[in-house]
Amino acid sequence: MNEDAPRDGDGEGTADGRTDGGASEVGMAASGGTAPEERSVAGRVRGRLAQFGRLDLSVYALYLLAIAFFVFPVLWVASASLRPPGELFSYPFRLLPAEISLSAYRRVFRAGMVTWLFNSTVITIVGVGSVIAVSVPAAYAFSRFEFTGRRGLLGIVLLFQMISPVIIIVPLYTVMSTLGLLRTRVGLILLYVGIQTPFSIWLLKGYFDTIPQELDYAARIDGCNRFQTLRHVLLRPVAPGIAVVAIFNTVLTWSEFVLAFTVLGSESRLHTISIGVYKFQGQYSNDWRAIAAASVVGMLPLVIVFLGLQRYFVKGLIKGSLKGQ
Amino acid sequence: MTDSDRSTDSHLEVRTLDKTYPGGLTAVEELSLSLASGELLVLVGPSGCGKSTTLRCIAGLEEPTDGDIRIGGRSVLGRRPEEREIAMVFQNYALYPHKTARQNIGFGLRMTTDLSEETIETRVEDVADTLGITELLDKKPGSLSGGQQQRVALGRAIVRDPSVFLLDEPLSNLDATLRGRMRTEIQQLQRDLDVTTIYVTHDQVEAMTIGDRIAVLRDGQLQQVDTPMSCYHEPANRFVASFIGEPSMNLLDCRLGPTETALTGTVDYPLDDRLAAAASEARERGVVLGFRPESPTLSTATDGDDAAAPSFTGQVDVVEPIGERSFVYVTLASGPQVTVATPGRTPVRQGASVDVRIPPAGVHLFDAATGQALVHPDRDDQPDVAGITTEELD
Amino acid sequence: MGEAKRKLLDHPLPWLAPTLLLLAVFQLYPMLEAILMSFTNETLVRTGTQFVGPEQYIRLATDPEFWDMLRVTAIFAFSSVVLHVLLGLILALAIDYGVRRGLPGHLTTRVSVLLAWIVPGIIIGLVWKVMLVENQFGAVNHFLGLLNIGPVPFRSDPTLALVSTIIAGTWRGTAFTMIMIYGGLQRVPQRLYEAARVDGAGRWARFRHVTLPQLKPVLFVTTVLVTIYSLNTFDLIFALTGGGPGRATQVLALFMYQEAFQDYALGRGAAIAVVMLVANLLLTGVYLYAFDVGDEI
Amino acid sequence: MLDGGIYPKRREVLLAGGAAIAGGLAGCAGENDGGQSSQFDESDPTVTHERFGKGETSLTYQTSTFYTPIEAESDQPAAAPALKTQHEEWAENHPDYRIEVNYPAFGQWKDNLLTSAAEGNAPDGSTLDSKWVADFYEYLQPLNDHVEDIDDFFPFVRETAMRDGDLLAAWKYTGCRCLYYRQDILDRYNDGDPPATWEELLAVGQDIVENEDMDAYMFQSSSALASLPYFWSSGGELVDSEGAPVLDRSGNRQALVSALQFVRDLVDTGVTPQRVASVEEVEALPREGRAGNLAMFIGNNDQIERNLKNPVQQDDDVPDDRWERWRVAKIPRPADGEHTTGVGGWAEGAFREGNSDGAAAMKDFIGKFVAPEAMGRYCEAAALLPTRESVFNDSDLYDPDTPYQDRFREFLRDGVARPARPIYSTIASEYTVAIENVVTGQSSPESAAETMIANVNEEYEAT
Repeated sequence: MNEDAPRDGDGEGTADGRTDGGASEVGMAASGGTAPEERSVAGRVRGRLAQFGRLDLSVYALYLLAIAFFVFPVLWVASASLRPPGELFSYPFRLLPAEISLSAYRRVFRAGMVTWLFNSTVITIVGVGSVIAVSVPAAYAFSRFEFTGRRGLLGIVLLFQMISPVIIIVPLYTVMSTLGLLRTRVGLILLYVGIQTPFSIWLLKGYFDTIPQELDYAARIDGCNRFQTLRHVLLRPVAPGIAVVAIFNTVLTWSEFVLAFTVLGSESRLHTISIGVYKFQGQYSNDWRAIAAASVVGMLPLVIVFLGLQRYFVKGLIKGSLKGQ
Repeated sequence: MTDSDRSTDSHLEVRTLDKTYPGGLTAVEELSLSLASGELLVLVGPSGCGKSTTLRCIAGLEEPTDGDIRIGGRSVLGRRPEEREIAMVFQNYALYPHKTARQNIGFGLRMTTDLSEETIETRVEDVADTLGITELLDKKPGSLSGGQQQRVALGRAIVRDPSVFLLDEPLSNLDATLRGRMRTEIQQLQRDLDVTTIYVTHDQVEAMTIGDRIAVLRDGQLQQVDTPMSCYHEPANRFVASFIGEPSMNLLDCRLGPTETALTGTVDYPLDDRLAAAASEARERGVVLGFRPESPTLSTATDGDDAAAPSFTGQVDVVEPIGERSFVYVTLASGPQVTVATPGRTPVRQGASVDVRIPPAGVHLFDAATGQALVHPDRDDQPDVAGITTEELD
Repeated sequence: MGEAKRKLLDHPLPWLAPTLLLLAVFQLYPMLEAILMSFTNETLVRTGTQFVGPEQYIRLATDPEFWDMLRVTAIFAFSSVVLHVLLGLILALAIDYGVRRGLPGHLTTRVSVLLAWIVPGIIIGLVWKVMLVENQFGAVNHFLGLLNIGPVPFRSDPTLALVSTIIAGTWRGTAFTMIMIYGGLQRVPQRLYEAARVDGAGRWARFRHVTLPQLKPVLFVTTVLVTIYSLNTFDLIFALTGGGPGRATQVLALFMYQEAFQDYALGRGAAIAVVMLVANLLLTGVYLYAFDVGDEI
Repeated sequence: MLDGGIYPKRREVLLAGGAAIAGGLAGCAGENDGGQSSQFDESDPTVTHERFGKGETSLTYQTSTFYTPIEAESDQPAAAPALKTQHEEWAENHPDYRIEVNYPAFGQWKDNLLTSAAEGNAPDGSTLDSKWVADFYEYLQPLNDHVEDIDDFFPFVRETAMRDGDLLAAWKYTGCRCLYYRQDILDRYNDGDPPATWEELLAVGQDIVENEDMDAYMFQSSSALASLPYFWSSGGELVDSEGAPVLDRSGNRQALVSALQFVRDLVDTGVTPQRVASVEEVEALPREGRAGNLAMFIGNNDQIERNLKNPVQQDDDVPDDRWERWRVAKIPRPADGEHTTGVGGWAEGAFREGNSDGAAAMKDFIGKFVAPEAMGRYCEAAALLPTRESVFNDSDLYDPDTPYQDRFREFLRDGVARPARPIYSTIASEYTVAIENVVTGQSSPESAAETMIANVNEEYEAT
């Protein structure tokens, strides 16, 4: 964009960085010193630069606002969790703890945090794995088979995405009870798979659709049956989609509360992080420090995993799925 | 290789093939083809004409609704692709993106044979050597150029030593220069391997240059199967006439005049006996007058009248110089626009009035209703300018 | 064996069977059961369920509190959807702008927003609850106090309580819309912008005539999902206000849960569930019509 | 036939998942040093947070961290040793049994317990809020053979805990609500006297709000028991002897409207801030009191010890005797009304059916909570009030040195127990909704009362 500014004569064209497109990609690599360079031609294009600056400034302001809005609660929880007893609700208000205390964490771990972490981890890993194991073949079928009622069936599957599990929680409870799945992890996992599959199928089908059918043909000519085609040929190209689905479902599963609470009931050995946190709302008072500490511990694994993978998540989302023409 | 008798010991035979999709769409209808061993047949037609469907039926990727497909004299219906001894190359190459070129080429052997790793390795390397891609073997498709990918795709096809080779628009993803080179290479390879080949393309120029014979397909129906020259000079019908040849044949809708010695309509064209006899077959239905852009001559209106051929006045719309020749688009006074090929340094200018002289020796007549050819010019009389020299232009 | 297996694999059923089975057991059957149950007086604590016809629905329709809750739910869902999509769109555009301009900070922003998304809903409810405590112990009121505002009754004022739940919900959900829309923006072909510029379109015109139409499918899906999500929000409100003060933030999902699991009136809960179900489907239909996306999805 | 297809994959996944879960269960069990193995060493303590006793056969029991016998885990550490002694005694008498203890999430404890009881999956025993007892009559097992001298319980205890001569719950302690006030503030505005009537409260409250930088009076609007005295003191009754709600009878309706009108007046005059509608924690009000924000509030009798005396003494910023500024008084009443207070407390119940040894062991465990010695020991330590007359009067068993015990005994005489009827749950939740609606101005007292009456009656008719 640096060279663009003087060259481009159409008045307002470059005012929008959006449109710089390819040029800005190139400019970006060498950028960093964008602003000074622009200023060097300020004489001629002062008006436009003022606009540049204004837009940049407002975008920066937006960034700051967004970061403050979105990060503050998380940091505040962290700060609350590190306080000694009594300091959280002492007066005057303190943003940061006067002294660091790990007593809330000790309490949380004594109360069964290891169990909750373990349960959440098992349920998430097995659950997400199962979602993928179920939805990949289904998405493949919807993408690759021509059969009567395919569109209709896909529509029906998607329709289930419109049904929130909260709505059917009462009969679900009966179903789980009948199947003997109440108070079991398997039951909860199966339930999650049943509920999260439609959206996963829909996402994955989008990825399958981006893979040319010729790849399937080539594989068949090379002697693959459909299963082998999926395994040897298609699985790798849809891997970004699988990653997106995995991350999506991990977030959903890890943080799910209502179903876990309903299915697992009072079986505290099976409780997950969400339930664990909730348990610190006590008989006479809420143990806010413990809630904060449990929240931090509960979020941490997901935050770490997510910070590591968010790049792939975003990339995967960009890569396929929704038709953007 | 125009000897039609080779079809008697045909290696690949398609008999009255029908393919109708569940939705009711008929992709291919009553299609019959017969290829001699080692022959290269080009299946050509506009997109959606059913050529790729035909190819996929032969490959076993789709089941025909009716008809038979025989390879080496035996029906292959119901057999799986890998059992048909065929290999296929796709328009977009369909290379497995996560496998190296080596793995791509060897994959089929690994899946279908019990060959040892070493044998597979040797065969892959032999093929790579043939195609000159040895140094690319450990790269993945993503880091290969279009031409290199094309070669890997070919390698994947020939490593299995197929008895029938199916190429589906193999060149259309390449740029013009590369296309010309690859075309020659494929031709060369096909001859060397002496493998029966069906080559699908929508590009008639490609079809003309590469095929031993070409089969022209339209709306799922076979129009003509013949050598490229025959298709060009003796198109079986109006569609083939307009499809083969660049620029297309001029086609003017006429009727047979009351005296049956002249056509009337968009142009009034006197007929000699030979033409009149042919035209009389379609006297009720109307006649289409066709001539290749190469056959007429142009003269400026002020030139003296040469009575050897009927002449029509018109005005030049556009002159397209392409080097040794130019194409002149002329709107005739009676209405229709015709294309005329002239020598490169034609003096005509846009807007000039010209006479277009159409010699009877270059005239094709078609039945206006059925489209069937009524008469073709004698081959010997044709001017020796082939339309196919424009091939590099597209 | 091999041949039979291949035949089987060539049929879509084996591929779809696990999905269909799971959906039938965990979605279809419970849904039908809910509909059936809504015509009975089934309770959790008493046997002898009777078929009572549309009585539960009549009760609901004649209960003024139900209409209040419907209104609360509608306000909550509508505001949430608008805020989610608008904020998500703005953030996506800003981050996209930053990426293209090479402004530092866009990654931090993106990660911050996404961070909020992965925090479990129940934790969000509790965290906001303690942040919004209505005296100087509450973080937000403390800061407002520094500006000589407040203390603001975030949770005890009926209107503010609803606003608080909407904001907390938006805090969590914006990441989803942002990331979906950001993904959509990346797939808008550059040449369209170039073409629009050549045609003399200004920034707004380009946004209006290129960006928005190209984002339509993404916006559709996002809006549908966010709507359904908002309409059925439970954990967050449950933890943040518990439906209070009074019933000022009592959304249908909460009402249903209370009817079914606190009053043990399964039949009544089911009737509310069916109402919610119909609302979900109706809105999806409306969106389908409004966005006119039909085949693009 | 599906080898290599998707099924094996699913099966593998499920098997793997199953294995992981089985492993997980084993892991947890090991961690909780309970589980399948009952090989306890000599060195293992008899009573831990999750297990009472070391016997072969396990019984299940749910309670709150408020009642854990382990000081470090307890929300009420002072009382933990008493419970520990009690459980150790039980363990000694029942060497074949051990109790696996579960601490459910408080918010859903009752709902889960009721659901599982309805399914026949209730734990063998559980702690219960005294107000839940009526909802569990169907499932609770009689304790008569395991509790001595049932007639010794206060009448309101027997009324709630007994059905057809069967003692169904061991009501282990009680408590009452009262007015906590800052003596130093009232010295300035009411000659040191706490307000006795609503009028006085409104008057002195307005003085305080006008002159001090603090709120005058708060009560926990989410707790029915904290504000039901307004209704009772106005002469209201909730249910008749049949257990049917009688709010629509004119006197009761009038009492309800006056109670709600009083609440409205409190808010309108600014004596009570609207934000009481967001107060959920019992601890929240004393916390504000400690911070100097609040002059008067309605609290539990045990809060003087738990939320005022001890925390204030721990807080370095405040001199140690500051808690003494807090005094207790009767809850203000209407000028023409009687003083009443709500009595609550917690109970224990056995769910294990039959006469097996296991059931007996559990009933023994439950019964022990109300054995005079154990009750005295516990109530003394926890600053709570016993439910047995004999314990109350026997200073050998019960002699707490917590402040204001005499006053609490006095208040308790006017104690009204919540009706031991299933409909009470609905009444309580509708009452709090009505109070909150009035506090936040969403309804007038009259319309809030009408809505409440209609909802309660409808619920009663429906079940």
